[in-house]
Amino acid sequence: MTEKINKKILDDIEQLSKAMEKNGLSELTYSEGKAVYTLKKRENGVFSEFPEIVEKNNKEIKTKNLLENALKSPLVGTAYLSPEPGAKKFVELGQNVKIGQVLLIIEAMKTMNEITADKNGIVKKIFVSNEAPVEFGEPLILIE
Amino acid sequence: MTEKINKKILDDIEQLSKAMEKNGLSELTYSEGKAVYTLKKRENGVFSEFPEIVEKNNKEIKTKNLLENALKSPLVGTAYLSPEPGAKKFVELGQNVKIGQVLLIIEAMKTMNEITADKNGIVKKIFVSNEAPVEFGEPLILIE
Amino acid sequence: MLKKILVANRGEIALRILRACKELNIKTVVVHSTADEKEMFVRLADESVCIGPPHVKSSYLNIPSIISAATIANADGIHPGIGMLAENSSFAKIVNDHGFTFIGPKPEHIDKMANKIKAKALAKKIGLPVIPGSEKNIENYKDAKLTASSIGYPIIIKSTNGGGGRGIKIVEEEKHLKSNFLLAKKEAEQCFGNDDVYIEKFLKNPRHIEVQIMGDISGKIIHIGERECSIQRRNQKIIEECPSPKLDEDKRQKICELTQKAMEKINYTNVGTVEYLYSDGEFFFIEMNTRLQVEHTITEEVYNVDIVKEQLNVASGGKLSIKQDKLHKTCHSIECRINAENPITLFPSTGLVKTYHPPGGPGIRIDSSLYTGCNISSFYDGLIAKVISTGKDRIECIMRLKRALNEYVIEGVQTNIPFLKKIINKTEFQKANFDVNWVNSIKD
Amino acid sequence: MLKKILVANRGEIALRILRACKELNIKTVVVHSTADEKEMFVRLADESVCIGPPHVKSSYLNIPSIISAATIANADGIHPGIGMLAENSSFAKIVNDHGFTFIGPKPEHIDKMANKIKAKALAKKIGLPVIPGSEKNIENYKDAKLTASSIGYPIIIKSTNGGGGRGIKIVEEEKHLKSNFLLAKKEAEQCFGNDDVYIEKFLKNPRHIEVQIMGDISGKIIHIGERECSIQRRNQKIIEECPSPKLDEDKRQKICELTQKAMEKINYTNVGTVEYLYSDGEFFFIEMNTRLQVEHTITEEVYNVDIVKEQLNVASGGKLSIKQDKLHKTCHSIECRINAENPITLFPSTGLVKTYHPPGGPGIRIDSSLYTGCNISSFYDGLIAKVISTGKDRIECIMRLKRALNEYVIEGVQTNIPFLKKIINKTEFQKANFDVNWVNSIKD
Repeated sequence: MTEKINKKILDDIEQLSKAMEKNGLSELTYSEGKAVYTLKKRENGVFSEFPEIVEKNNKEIKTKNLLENALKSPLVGTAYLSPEPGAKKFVELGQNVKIGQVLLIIEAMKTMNEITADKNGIVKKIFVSNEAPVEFGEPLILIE
Repeated sequence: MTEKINKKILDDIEQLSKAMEKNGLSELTYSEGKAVYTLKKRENGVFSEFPEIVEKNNKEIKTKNLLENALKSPLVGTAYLSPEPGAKKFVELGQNVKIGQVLLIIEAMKTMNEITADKNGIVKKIFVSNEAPVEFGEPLILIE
Repeated sequence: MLKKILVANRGEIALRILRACKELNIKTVVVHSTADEKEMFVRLADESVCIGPPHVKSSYLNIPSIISAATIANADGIHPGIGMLAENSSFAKIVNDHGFTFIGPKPEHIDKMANKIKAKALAKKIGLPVIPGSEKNIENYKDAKLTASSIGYPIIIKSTNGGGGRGIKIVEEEKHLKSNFLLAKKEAEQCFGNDDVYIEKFLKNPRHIEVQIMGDISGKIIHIGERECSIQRRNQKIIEECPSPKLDEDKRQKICELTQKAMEKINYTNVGTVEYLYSDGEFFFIEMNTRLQVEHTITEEVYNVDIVKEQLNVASGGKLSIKQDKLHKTCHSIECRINAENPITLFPSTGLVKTYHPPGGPGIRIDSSLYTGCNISSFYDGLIAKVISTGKDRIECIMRLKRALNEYVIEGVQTNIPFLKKIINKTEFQKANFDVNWVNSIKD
Repeated sequence: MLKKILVANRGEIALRILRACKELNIKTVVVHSTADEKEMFVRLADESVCIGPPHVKSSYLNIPSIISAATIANADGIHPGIGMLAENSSFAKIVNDHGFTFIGPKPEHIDKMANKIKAKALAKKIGLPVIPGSEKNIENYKDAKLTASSIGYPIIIKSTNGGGGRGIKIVEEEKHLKSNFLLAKKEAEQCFGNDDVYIEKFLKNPRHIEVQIMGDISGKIIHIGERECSIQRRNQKIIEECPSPKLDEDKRQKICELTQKAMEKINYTNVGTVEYLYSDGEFFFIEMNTRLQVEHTITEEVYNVDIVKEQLNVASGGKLSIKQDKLHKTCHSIECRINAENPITLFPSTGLVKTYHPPGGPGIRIDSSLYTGCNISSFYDGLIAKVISTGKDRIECIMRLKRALNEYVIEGVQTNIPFLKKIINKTEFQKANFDVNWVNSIKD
């Protein structure tokens, strides 16, 4: 046995495993060139029929699919996309933004908190709608 | 197998095993070139620390190891290896027996039930001792 | 007190008995079939003896094997549980004859109550109200006609040796009597190997109310209130409650005391339940169960007693530790029976329980032998759990039951939980406006 | 009645509150940290809001986040649970100021009882017996000496702002006073950032007895009996019982009524517990907990009340639904706290719960947020389950507790169950012959 279990192989396993999760697979075989992977997941059953759980799982998947590098909400509150009702939105899809530029406001305990861009780029996606409640860690805006 | 199970291989196994844990896999096969790894994780948890269970498991293993083709007890009761106290045993280890020959008696509800050989052969093992309680399905005698 | 008892049963009721024994420092032995070796009751017993293959005839109903197991395990008593051999008077007799204590009533009481006509005659003799009827087998149509007109229509024709709702014919008018009478005899013959039938007044929409009885060998008898079990599906009780939401204190007191006095007359011992139909303010004796009942739990909650421990006490020769004048209702309790079944077709659902998570919190008692990873076998009864909800009043009890059923997680097999939830959400249930036929009449 | 409440807590107590809400048809919102998103209380709530990262400071103690969550979820009340923000009077005030109902006592009562010297002075004023002591901070050794000789040795020096047994010095004789006094001040400074200390008479082997109080906004106050919590390990209660096995009816009645009258004087509302040390037949006020307590469960069992539902009722402005003269002890109840910890070293044990199987059967209530596959995080308290055993008397209660602890299966993390079993098997426990120091003195 000469090959080394390197980081790439472990990463492959992790990625395949995530793909299984995403697609609800219990078993997966993958081969490419000389490499062959076979993965099996435990028949889990923990609360899968629980209505609440199903909901959470959907949410989880949703959250995961929403690209990891979106700007996340640093606090709980109500999101406002414009400075005041009827006014122009802070940013629009496709718009160029710069670090520090205000993207939206989150109101918490009657205080307006400005959420600013953490990098330069183009607004690729806005995940929240105006006046929507947001949780801690919820994706707000994707800038690329 | 000519290669020596060297430290590297053990390390590989450990790494793959950790990857399984991390990704919640119950089984993993990985091969590349000549090397083939197949790992399976024990179905975890269910009452393994329960004292009663450990006991049952031991019993189970014992029963399984006791060769499958031993003559099993057809009823619950007390085993007697001789026709009456102090008398000669019905059969001894190494003895030749014929179909229908009495091997022992099992007393149930004050009735003596003769247990007879189901095949011709040599008594290879006697699993029960005199006056011992026997359960249904418990191995009694091995004839080969 | 008994020192070591054998439990000749399985599932949740075996577990219930083991729990009582552990709380009394009585050692326990269970017998089990090869299919049950990993069951919870086997795991929690001090000792276990495998007595046969899965079929009950070869294991749980196999009297010689059970007696042998008790002998080799050195038990001094045998508890028959519920079902299986619990109402088999020969078994009770054999147990006693072999020097073990049968934890239940005397064989003669079991025997007398097993035959419906004998039981009814005895009930009448000891002062219990019975349904007007033939009091003996009806041999021919002529007698049937005479009996029917003397008690008045509608009438019901029943198999003397039957049960479970089979072989039953309801006749509304004389013109349908002949055909039904002949059919009933034929069905009785087919179902029970005996064409004996009898006739009774038919009660249209009665409720099912039963009285819990306990007696010791000194002749002391107490009642522990009543239960209502009108929520039945295809003649099977599925929801029971204590006290009955229908009875007032006066009616309750009257039927309980009447039953208690009747049992004194026959010197009844250990536990028993006298079952009545209740219609238009009147009670009519149906039968007596000479054993512990599935729904004993709700009486335990409401009256703050442990019926199984008391059973062990009186079987050991002890005097009743419960005094009639110390027994008071402290709350309201409802039991739901969880069955492993398709909630629509009612077909049994068997297999591996992948996830098991029972509800908890205040007022919730769970009697179940399930655990994550256990197997539900097709060989046995589908009753896998009992949810017992107790509250200060009926409303709290129902609300609690609702939240408990919502918390219950059983994955891998189907259960009747959705059906139970449907029932308790109905206005009729909440207003206690039901009878024994109500569940079968629910359309949606 | 409140329509939708936010539970600002986690674990078993959040679950307890959710259950009460479900039984009252109150909608529920929970807030949780990112570490808790798969917790049972999140699964069973109607809605959940993630409010921050795992550390309590950034999530469960983050007042603006909790208020925001209540706002976006449209809740009308906030229940603080136990611990976390439950005894933070500013939180209570902020909740009220933002137009939500704080489900607990008035902020001023929380505030008054938070400071030990203020609380003691108030207790004395409203007629509660207090331990003889300095009644104010002791600034220097001279005052310490005077105070100590006036109340008599042994004495105890305590940090005014402290808790949890830290910074406490016991002095048997005057010659050890100076060194201990200086040390106590130094430790108080280190532990609590403030060197205020005070002096009290030291009670050698007292028992811990506490009285449960409830009040509504009309000024009506009731007591719901007492609990004994003398079984403590390193100042943490681990086993509590109701009623106290030590008190006779007369003593019980007296302390309960005294407490009830005292609370009337200050117009106390919602729930509270007044804690006493009990020594040589006398009670001495220690402190008042202005919130629900972990061990409220045993009072619920014995008096057949639902304290959390009653809390919701009075917080909604309702009158107490429980009447003092309708409250009677119906049984005996003991609670064991199950902690995830190494039973010897008491270090927290965290990780995946591989198998979880709670005990069931008669008289057993389990309040726990565990389930098979859940994770025990190192960020939070180690209390993972409460086993509440109820029996007709103390003996039945203990035997039942024993069998329940034997049935309990928690695999994957270590728990104190072996230690709890050891305690309840001791003669001293069974004979109720213990005090607050007994557990720490057990050698084997």
